[in-house]
Amino acid sequence: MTEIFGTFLLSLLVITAVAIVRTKNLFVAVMLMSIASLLIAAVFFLLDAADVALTEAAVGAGISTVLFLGALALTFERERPSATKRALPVIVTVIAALVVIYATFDKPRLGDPEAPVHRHVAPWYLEKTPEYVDIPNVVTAVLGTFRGYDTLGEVFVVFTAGIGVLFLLGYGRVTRSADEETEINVGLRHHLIPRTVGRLLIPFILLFGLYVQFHGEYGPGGGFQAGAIIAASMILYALLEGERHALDVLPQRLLLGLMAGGAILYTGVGILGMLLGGNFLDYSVLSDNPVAGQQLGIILIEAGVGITVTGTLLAIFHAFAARER
Amino acid sequence: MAVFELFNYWVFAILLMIGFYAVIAKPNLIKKLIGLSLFQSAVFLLYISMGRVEGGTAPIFSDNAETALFSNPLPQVLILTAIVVGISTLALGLGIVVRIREEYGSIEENEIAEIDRR
Amino acid sequence: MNGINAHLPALQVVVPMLTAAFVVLLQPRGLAWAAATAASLMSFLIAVQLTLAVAGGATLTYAMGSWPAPYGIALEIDSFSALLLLVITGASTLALIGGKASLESQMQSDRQPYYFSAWLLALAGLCGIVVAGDAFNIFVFMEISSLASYILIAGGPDKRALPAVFKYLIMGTIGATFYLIGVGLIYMMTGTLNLHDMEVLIANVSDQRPILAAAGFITVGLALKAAVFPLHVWLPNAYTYAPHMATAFLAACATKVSLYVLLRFDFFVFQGNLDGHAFQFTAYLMPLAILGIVIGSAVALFEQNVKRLFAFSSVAQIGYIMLGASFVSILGLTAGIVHIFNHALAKGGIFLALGAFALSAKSLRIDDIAGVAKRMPWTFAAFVIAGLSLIGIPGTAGFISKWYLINAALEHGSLGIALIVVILLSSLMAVVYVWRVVEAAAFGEPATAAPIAKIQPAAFIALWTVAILNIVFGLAPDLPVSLATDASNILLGHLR
Amino acid sequence: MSVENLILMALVVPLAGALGIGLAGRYLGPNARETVTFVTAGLLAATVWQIVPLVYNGERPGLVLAEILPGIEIAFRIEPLGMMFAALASSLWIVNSIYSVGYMRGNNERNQTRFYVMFAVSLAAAIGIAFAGNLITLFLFYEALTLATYPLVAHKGDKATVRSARIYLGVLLSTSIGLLLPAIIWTYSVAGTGDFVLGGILDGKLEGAAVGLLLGLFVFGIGKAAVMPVHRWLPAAMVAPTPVSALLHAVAVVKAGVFTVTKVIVYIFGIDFLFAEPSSSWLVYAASFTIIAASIVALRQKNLKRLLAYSTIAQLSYVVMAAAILKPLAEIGAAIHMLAHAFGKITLFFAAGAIYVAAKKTELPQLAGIGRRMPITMTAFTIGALSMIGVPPTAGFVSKWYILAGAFEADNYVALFTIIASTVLNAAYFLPIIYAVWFVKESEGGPDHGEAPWPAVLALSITAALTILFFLFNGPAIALERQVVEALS
Repeated sequence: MTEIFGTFLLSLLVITAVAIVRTKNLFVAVMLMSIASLLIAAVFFLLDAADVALTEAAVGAGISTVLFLGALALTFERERPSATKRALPVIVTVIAALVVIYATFDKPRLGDPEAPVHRHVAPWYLEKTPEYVDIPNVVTAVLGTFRGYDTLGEVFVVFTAGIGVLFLLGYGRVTRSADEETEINVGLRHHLIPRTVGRLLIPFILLFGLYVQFHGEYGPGGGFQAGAIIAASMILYALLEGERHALDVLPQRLLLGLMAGGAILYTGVGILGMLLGGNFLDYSVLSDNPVAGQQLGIILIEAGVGITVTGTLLAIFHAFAARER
Repeated sequence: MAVFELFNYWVFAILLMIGFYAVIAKPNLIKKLIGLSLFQSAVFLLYISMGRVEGGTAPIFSDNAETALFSNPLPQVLILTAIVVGISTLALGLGIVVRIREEYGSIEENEIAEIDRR
Repeated sequence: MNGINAHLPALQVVVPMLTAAFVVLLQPRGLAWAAATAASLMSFLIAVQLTLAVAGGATLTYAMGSWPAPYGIALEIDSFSALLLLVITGASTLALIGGKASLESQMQSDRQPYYFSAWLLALAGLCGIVVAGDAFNIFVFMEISSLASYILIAGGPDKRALPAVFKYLIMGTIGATFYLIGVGLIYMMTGTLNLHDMEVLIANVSDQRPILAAAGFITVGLALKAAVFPLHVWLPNAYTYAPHMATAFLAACATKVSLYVLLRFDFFVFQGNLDGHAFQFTAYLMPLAILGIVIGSAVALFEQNVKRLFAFSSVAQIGYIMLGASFVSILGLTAGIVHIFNHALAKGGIFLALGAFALSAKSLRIDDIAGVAKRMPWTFAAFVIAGLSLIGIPGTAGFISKWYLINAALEHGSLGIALIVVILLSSLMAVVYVWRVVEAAAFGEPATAAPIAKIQPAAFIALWTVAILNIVFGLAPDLPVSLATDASNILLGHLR
Repeated sequence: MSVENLILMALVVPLAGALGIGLAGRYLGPNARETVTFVTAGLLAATVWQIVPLVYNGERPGLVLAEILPGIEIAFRIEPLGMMFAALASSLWIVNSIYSVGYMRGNNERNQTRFYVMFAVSLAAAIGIAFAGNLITLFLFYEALTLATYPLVAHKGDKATVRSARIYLGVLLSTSIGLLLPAIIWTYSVAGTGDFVLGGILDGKLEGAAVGLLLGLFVFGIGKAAVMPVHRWLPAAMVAPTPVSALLHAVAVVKAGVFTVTKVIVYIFGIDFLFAEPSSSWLVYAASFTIIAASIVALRQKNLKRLLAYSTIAQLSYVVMAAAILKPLAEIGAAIHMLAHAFGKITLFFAAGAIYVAAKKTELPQLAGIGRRMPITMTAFTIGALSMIGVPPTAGFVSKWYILAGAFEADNYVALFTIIASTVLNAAYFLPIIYAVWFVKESEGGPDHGEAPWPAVLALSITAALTILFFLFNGPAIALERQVVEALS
């Protein structure tokens, strides 16, 4: 049953993708992109990848849509019709397609438990997680400690992007005075229904974010998802109340501090491991009991991830939103 | 049935190509970034598909089913990272597009090249 | 001290990365620069220590989080990585010291903390790629370094930097994604991400088609990032419109790190295991290398913008490295790897000097730098030394690579003779394009009254350090040559 | 002082001198600068001459400075050819410095400090070439010499000069990178070494047409020897100030070229090996052709310095031809001709420069009757010209004698014919000048002038005297060079 549903979703996905490429209206394309992300998230969920599905939904359908819209607001909504030559792209694409199809014939069947992927490293993770880390979510264990160095790198990728957007677009200079009735200042304050519903929603979203943050060891979730969700709630607040208010609550300096602070926290935990006699990012030395140390370490670094992601996404959002066209 | 067995990989190939085509054939910079996102999503699909184990569940231990068959956690971890990398690249790319719009008044590749030639 | 030494592989990456996070918080911009320079210098010292530790062919491994290798992420440092680390950290440090004055003239001061933070992230990313022993980890750090490099280039004062960097971003992301696809395919067939593990397990894969496709994706993806001809189109504009100090840094090491990954992947994982792959490696890459050499040099002959001129020269020089590697022999690989080092010295010196020239010229078009030698004789002299090294005049570092390259070609009979002709031809073209700049700078009459500026003492020191190193490593090239020989032995050792 | 230190001194002194000249020129003024030049030149000559007796007594002192790559060293070994070249260049530098002072001040040239600095650097490079113990070391200094002389050639800095300098650098660099470097690498890969060994290192390693090909790569790769068709740089170099043309383009640079060719023939190939290998016989023809062709071109020149340049091209090929005869007497002749031609040609250039300083005249027709106004200069010029033709009692006669003797020994009639024909041609272009200078009446309305400044006159008198003296006292030099061939048999 799930196979058929999955096939259906994937077919929808392909159709959506074609529509995305064909439409000339960028706004439509962005919206379709958001739908495509949701479809992918659903497929991921069907493929037993709950964490990834949650992330894709929050990041792909949520944050990236917001960013696209922010950018569209500062640029143009429609693509210009153009008479570019299509021959080369088509040829290149076809060649790449042939390579992929050539490779596919030998791929192990989908879901084959005997496939090499499942026989080398993966069983070790499943087997050793209870012993070394003792948390239910193996994905979090792999992410947080076995491959914690990748995750550290990832935090710095996010941080780099934040630095980059701030460098390019500045702090989002809110130049007009606070009294002026511009969209940046007032947001949707004069629209009753969105405002009421939104205000009601924000605490729940925040709460959900915190849940995802701290429940990551037990169920799907963790710093990235939580960061994205918390950032989403603040973005909603900014949309409702206007940029200025949002910035009053979380000023840019603070966001910058969050960006750097989370990354520093994560690296700091790693260095602490080093100082206490382990290798970099070795959490087992953090406590007398290695397993407790691992758990403590994962909580700390997940917090670091969440802080940086929240700070960076908000900083990026403000950089786009507060920029005047 | 072979169709179902490899369908995910074929969708991966198709999505990859659609995204790739948009990146290299579309002159609109935002469209290029949309294409790039699709292109990356295809790769996510590849990884997650290979991590799937038939009859398995998400790799989260629960109290009652210690012996359950789990899907492979590693590709999921990798893709979590890759998704975040993707959004980071996207954010930076959009930032650049906004700056290009401010400097050139256009986000069409050919028009920008035209302005530069002057 | 022994305790710290054991952690050096991790610190190589962590020091610049952590400093990057602190640097954005340092608003007084002088402090940001100072912190960045200090961190970069420290990375350099770590690289020196690591080089001493692996000299003679040893390999250092470091288990991140103390998890054993195929399960956790391992760092791995051998002579090849050490050479790259020296180049990266050295280039970064000297560019930071030498480029500060030129950056002040190219960027508002309130943006600089971000810039230096991005600089350190690029440094950390590049180091991270080099020390990584895990295919996916390489991807993560490749993205850090790429995103940071985009920022470094986008900081250029000319608006053309923006489309240039956008093109780089698109092509770089495609390259990285191709790499990711390739890694995914290998992972699918072997179940591991560790490079050594892959090498062992891939031999057991009966059907080679996904592996072959993976080899294709990885090679093309990395070649895109390394600007191997004809995938170099992003490079000239990106280098031209970046701030001068960033050009000096990136031109010295950025593309080479991708080449490093390409070689490492290919020799560690593919060549020993795929039938006929060594032959294909030669058959595909050698023509591209030659085309890159010839066309890159030829375009440089006619280029009017000096930075673009040397950017195209970089395309040619990448061709040299590829050519050396495509011989798949000790001498050839040594030539290529030594050239990674020597070209960094030559090109880094040239771009540092150009950055100084820019202070005293209206622009870096060839007509505008006329007579700059009279205003900045010492800078000019250093530029000439670096230029001679680029050409490959004996007594300079560039000569050593040419010597090895020609010797490697001689092993190949009549094909070798033809290759030597190509190498010499492009050296002659290098004479012409370097001398166009030299002549304009030395004997041209400035069209308009150019601003008179003196080179800053720091820039002077950095520039002359590079110039002198160009000569030192031309006369006593023991360090790069022995590292490169060890490196090629290591690479070829995987062919069995 | 140990001989190793002397070798090092000979390299370091001019470089340190260059630094000193630069500093003195910047902070102390022209007099101090020129004093430093003289001190440096004197010190260098003193150093070099201290080594001469050792080499004369059969020692072959050497020194390994650094090992660049395994088997590839920066090493020096002094043998008679190089000793002579070094002694010649360093001694004439003193004379040339005297002349330079007169010329540069007399002409109010710009950038004089750069001129003296680069001159000293060029000398260091020339000494390095002379003492080089293997091909790589030689190549290193060969390129250094090219680059160091470039600013001297481009000294004037105007468009035409820069264009000529571009030809100069272009020809020399492209031949050396495009031909000489592959030849060197080929040699190393075949013989495993590039050391200069008496009797050669290629015997048995290479045979047939490859020998001729390698010889060709060497001869045309050494552009400084100006064998046609790679001679174009030499006339182009005449845009330089005359002291440069005199010392560098009559002595140091061009002699470095033919010196290298001779050294390659004697110490890399070995003359017996080459003589037995018919594919190398083309070199005599190429050199002969260059001699005749350059002499004919010289006949048609109207500009004095260009005429001298073409004469130099012809005379250089004398050395190449003599070396290519591959007989002991001819090799001695080749070595001696380097000396003899140096004395004569530097005198001629000094005279040409003196004429320019005193009268601003450069073209041949303007020279009628100038002998009355500048008797000392023109006497020296006459002596130089006679030496070029090979008339006794001048130095040119001695070397021609040996080359002829060698040609007889080898039964090489091409060489014999060439020598006779070129003597006639030399006479045909020098004698009319001498006649016009002394016996034709000066045209009306020319500037009223006397001799050039005294340092210039002093310098050219010295070299003219040397040209004559060498005819009388050439014994030691010949004895020194005889060692090269005697050790062979």
